[in-house]
Amino acid sequence: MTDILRVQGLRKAFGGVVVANGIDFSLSTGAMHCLIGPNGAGKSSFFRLLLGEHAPDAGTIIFDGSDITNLRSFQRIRRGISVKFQVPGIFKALSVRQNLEVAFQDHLNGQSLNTKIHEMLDFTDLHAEETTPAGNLSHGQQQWLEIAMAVGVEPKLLLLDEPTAGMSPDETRKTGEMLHDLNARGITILAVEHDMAFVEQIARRVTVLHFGSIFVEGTIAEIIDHPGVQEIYLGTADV
Amino acid sequence: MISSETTPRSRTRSLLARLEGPQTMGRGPAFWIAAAVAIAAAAAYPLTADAWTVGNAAYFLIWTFMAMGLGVVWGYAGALSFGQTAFFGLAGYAYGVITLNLGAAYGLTLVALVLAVAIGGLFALVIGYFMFYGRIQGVFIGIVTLSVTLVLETFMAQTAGPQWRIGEARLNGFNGMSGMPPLTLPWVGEDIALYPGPSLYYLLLGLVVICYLGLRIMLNSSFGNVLVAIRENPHRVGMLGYDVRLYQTLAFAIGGAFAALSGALYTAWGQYITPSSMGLTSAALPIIWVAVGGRRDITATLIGTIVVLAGFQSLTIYGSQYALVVMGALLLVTVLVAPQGLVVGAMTFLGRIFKKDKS
Amino acid sequence: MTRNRPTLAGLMAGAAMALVAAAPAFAQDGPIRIGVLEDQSGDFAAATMVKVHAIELAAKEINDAGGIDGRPVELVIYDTQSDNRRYQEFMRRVLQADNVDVVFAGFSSASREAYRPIVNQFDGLAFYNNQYEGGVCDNNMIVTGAVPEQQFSTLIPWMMEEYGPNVYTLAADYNFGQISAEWVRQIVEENGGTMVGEEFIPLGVSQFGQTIQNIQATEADFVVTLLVGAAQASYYEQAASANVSLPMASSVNVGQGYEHKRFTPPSLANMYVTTNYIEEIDTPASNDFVERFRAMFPDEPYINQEAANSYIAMNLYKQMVERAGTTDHDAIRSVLAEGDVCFEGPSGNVCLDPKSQHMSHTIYLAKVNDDHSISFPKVWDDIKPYWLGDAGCDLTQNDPSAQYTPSAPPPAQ
Amino acid sequence: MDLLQNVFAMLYQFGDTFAFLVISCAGLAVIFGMMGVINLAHGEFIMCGAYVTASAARAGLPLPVAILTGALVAGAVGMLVERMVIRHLYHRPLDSIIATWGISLIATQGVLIVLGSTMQGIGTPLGSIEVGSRSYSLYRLVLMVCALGLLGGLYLLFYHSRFGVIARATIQKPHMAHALGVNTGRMYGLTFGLGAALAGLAGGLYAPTMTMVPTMGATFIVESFVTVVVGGADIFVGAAPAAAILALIKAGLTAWYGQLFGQIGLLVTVILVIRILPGGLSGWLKGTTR
Repeated sequence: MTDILRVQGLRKAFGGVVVANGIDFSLSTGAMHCLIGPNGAGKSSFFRLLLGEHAPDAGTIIFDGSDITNLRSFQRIRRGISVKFQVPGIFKALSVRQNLEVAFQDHLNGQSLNTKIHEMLDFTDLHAEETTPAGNLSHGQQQWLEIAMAVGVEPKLLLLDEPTAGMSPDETRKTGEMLHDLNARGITILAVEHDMAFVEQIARRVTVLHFGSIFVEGTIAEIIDHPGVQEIYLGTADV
Repeated sequence: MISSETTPRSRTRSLLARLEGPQTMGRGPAFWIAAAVAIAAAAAYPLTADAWTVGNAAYFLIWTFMAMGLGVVWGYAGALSFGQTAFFGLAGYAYGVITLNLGAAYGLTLVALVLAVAIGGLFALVIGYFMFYGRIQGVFIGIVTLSVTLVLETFMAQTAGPQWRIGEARLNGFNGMSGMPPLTLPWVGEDIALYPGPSLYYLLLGLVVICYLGLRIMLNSSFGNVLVAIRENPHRVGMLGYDVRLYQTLAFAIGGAFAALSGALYTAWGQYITPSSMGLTSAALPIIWVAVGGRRDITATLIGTIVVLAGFQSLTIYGSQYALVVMGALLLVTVLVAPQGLVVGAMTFLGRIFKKDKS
Repeated sequence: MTRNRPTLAGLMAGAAMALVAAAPAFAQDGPIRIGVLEDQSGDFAAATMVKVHAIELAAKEINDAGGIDGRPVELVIYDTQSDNRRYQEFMRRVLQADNVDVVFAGFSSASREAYRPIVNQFDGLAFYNNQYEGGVCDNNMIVTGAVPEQQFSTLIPWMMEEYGPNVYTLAADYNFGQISAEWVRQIVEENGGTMVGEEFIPLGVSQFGQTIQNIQATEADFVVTLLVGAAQASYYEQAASANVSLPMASSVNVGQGYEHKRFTPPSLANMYVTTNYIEEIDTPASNDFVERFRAMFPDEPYINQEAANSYIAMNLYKQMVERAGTTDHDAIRSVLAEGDVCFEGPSGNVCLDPKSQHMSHTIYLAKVNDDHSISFPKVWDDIKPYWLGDAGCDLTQNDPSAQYTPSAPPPAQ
Repeated sequence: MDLLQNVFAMLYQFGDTFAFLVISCAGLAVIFGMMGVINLAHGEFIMCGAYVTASAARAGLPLPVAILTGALVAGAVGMLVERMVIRHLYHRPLDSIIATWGISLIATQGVLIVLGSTMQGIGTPLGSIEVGSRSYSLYRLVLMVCALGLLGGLYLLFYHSRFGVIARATIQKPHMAHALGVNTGRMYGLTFGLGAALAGLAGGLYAPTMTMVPTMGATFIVESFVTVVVGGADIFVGAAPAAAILALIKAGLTAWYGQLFGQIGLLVTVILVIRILPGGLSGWLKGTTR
């Protein structure tokens, strides 16, 4: 299997704080992968570097066979990376439908846009809320709406930053099912997650970040049993 | 945005469909009948009013372009520009310089008008590029634009000397440039000079209607969708693959071109333009019109601007020295009681009553 | 000017236009309507409120004495808020909607230039009752304020004789300041003096540390201060506290903004101003004027030269209408062209010059003493506004409706 | 001797401009820099302080007491305004611009109607000193000392007093502060009042040197905003160096090219600083330009 994403020697420091300390990381096409690590391990910074919100001090990012290290965020998105943030990144004053329109209108129009919107309303079960301002949705619904916006553009790689934060157990389980569904459609998924139960539900492989470097990578079982991982979490349990 | 298989007719239809949409208040036959009645009333107005009132109404219409432009930049794209007057003033001076050099024959004043708007819009494009591609955000946009307009004002105010001339046109410093011809339509026999009065009024009314409908189409198009999305959450828009800076710059340039249209028309109207039209007080006025009317809706901006202009003028006529106090109080009341704007508040209220009646 | 062209507006609104033209014809027995556009709020209010009061006083006196040619005077007053746009709006209003016979309008030169195209368009008649930088050659304007040649050809030679030939000019950086500075330069050179410094200050500047130092670095014998506006007036306080003890010469202070009353002594001490009127002038005519003024407006802070000008202008207009027998503008202008329209007013005898439609003045040299009282070391009688006429402006022959300056004079005939 | 005299002259000009910028921007820096409220009525608080100071001084109070009275009255008015208007607008920063502009209109015109178009000044105290052949206003040297004192005082207040610590905590993390039992509403009110009082202080300090008119605040406002913006969000890290740099630019341009270039240079500087350092000087100095 080819790698959709390959990161080599990625380094970034803010003043004296090193948030990425020579990360080497690769993700095979079609994977469903989780990124974990204690607070301040550099997970969010890693996402920002992937998305082009921070420029790395050193290293390269190869996506889908081409070097995207120097591309701007929107250009990376156009190449097929999509993202869902921890805090729902939706347009609260706009209706659910408008949110979806904005997300898809760039590559669809007319009837095909309409079809896509309906498909996504089905997917998120938000038909009844089509004209509701997105800010009035429940927290879980907002998260789903954003996932719909993120996947409706048919990305090759979907980045998820704590997709289940603040969700009820029921919503969490439903979200997991959605992700499996998307993965089955061929979207590679990379998620940052804290909830280990959820990680177990979705991830086939897990990478642990610590102090801006990759600490260990393996299957979920391997990670749970790894003594170093427990130490990292316990050692910083007071954070 | 429109796929290749569409015929010209369906393209027109889909453009017209954009006259309504989530970005603009008012839809359905009731709204359009009301709009048609309003336009018809505005068109019939000169038949009943005296020459001064008509000329004065034309004067109010002149300002609505700047207000609608600011509505796009601030209300829709979410960037509060405090310096629309920079583009207004630049275009005003451009109109003066061009017409004083070229004269008013052969409809050259109309060419001057177009050139002035282009110059103002281009300058806005440059400033917009400078700001948005320089990652300037939020209140800092207001401060940069205000600085730009104040620099222009300070500079123009000291150009009184005879060395400050462009061709035939003397800039004439703080006292302002005058003597430029009004808009002139080429006509068989003799050209028609559009002094403030019914003919200028009709020309402006036509322009307002065209610009208003054009803006409705633009705001409900995919471009407008992205603008409001940027206002709500620019970060997310970038993460959907849009170049946010480009959209903001374009919106800013459009807003600037509208301000420039007001500026050139104002100069033609009064045959006079002065640096103080770029000063602090002038710069604040468009913000007030737009805020009081309602910035999030182009219809409210349009109506609000005319109401506020007319209201403030009558306050000055009848309220004498209390006018400014009342204006200040009105602003406070708007912000505290109807933060969406008085016109939007009223329209929402009317809409609710209307719906109740129906059901 | 293009105002003689037929316009579509003119054709369509012909009725209204005809009203303006015909107004004098059928209103012959009605009141004479006078438009008053002055700044009663905003930046200039301090100096201009009194102009409105002076016009009201004149109107009351004229009406008490039976009106103009038997017709009462009616004032149409608008507050222009120190805003050029209001001048444009209201000048149209008084000419088009209120159908006034004459307008008294404007403080700043910018406001005058804002409304002048409109007066021209409707062929109205406007009195501008302010001292200003001079040079307006326009048939539709009558100017009663003093102009630079009247104020500087008297002031500068006197100062040079008294204090020495080295002159430093400090002027507001706009038309009035720049043109006045040009006059000062010219007169200093004609009289064999030297300009040791010339500095222009943008409007609105209120901090003068560097300027004060520049002045101290020269050998100036006196400073010509042509500063305008409340912000720039802070110069005097700052200069005094830095002990710049040079005499000052000005055409603009005291006479309109009564700075000697507002600032704490002795910041204005040793300032010499040429003005055509201030309330301290101790002549029977002046004292009588002040008494009548205060009787009607007891709280008036100060009666300045613009108040006197406005009062005089009302009376000049009355005289011209009565001699013409009509308010028709052409008839009034032909009375003016006779060259003997004069008035013995609070400031002495004044006459209108037919060529430029400006006014001659008695020029008083006012000296501000240490306690900010005023004394008058010198008075010049009958100083004429000669420059425009000499330069080639002759409104009895043609009407260029333009403003000229010494460096941009009228084109040679 | 000539050299010394020139050096002193340059230092004096720099110090004079520096003092003006620091004193006039302090109130705005607290309100805008800390609370994020763009206070367009800043100039009117300055005018309020100046008017009260002048009236108090004429009523016989010694000048320093009169200036303090001016600051206190402006502060009280500020708290009142915060209570009635600003409090409702913390989540709508753009609306607060409009509201404060409304307040500014009412204040300027209201004062004109009630108190007339001008007020008699109180004269600059202390006279002048001679350095070489030139003389300088002693009071303006006092103003420079006041500017430094003001910076020091604010630093102590915000970093070494209970009020300052709570105020900073409240404004940075209002929910946390609220949870810890801080009366956040009162803290906002006090902070706004402090900003208004500082503006009043500026008015009081400059009242003896300026023309007293209702629109006098307008001459301060552009300079204050420029300083605060160039300084960035953290007033202590940013405002003082910003004032120093701007004073250098303005005094230099004014000395060599005249007042016009001084004015224009100031505005162009602010445009460039915002473009190059979006976080202002403080953001840059802290190395966390976001």
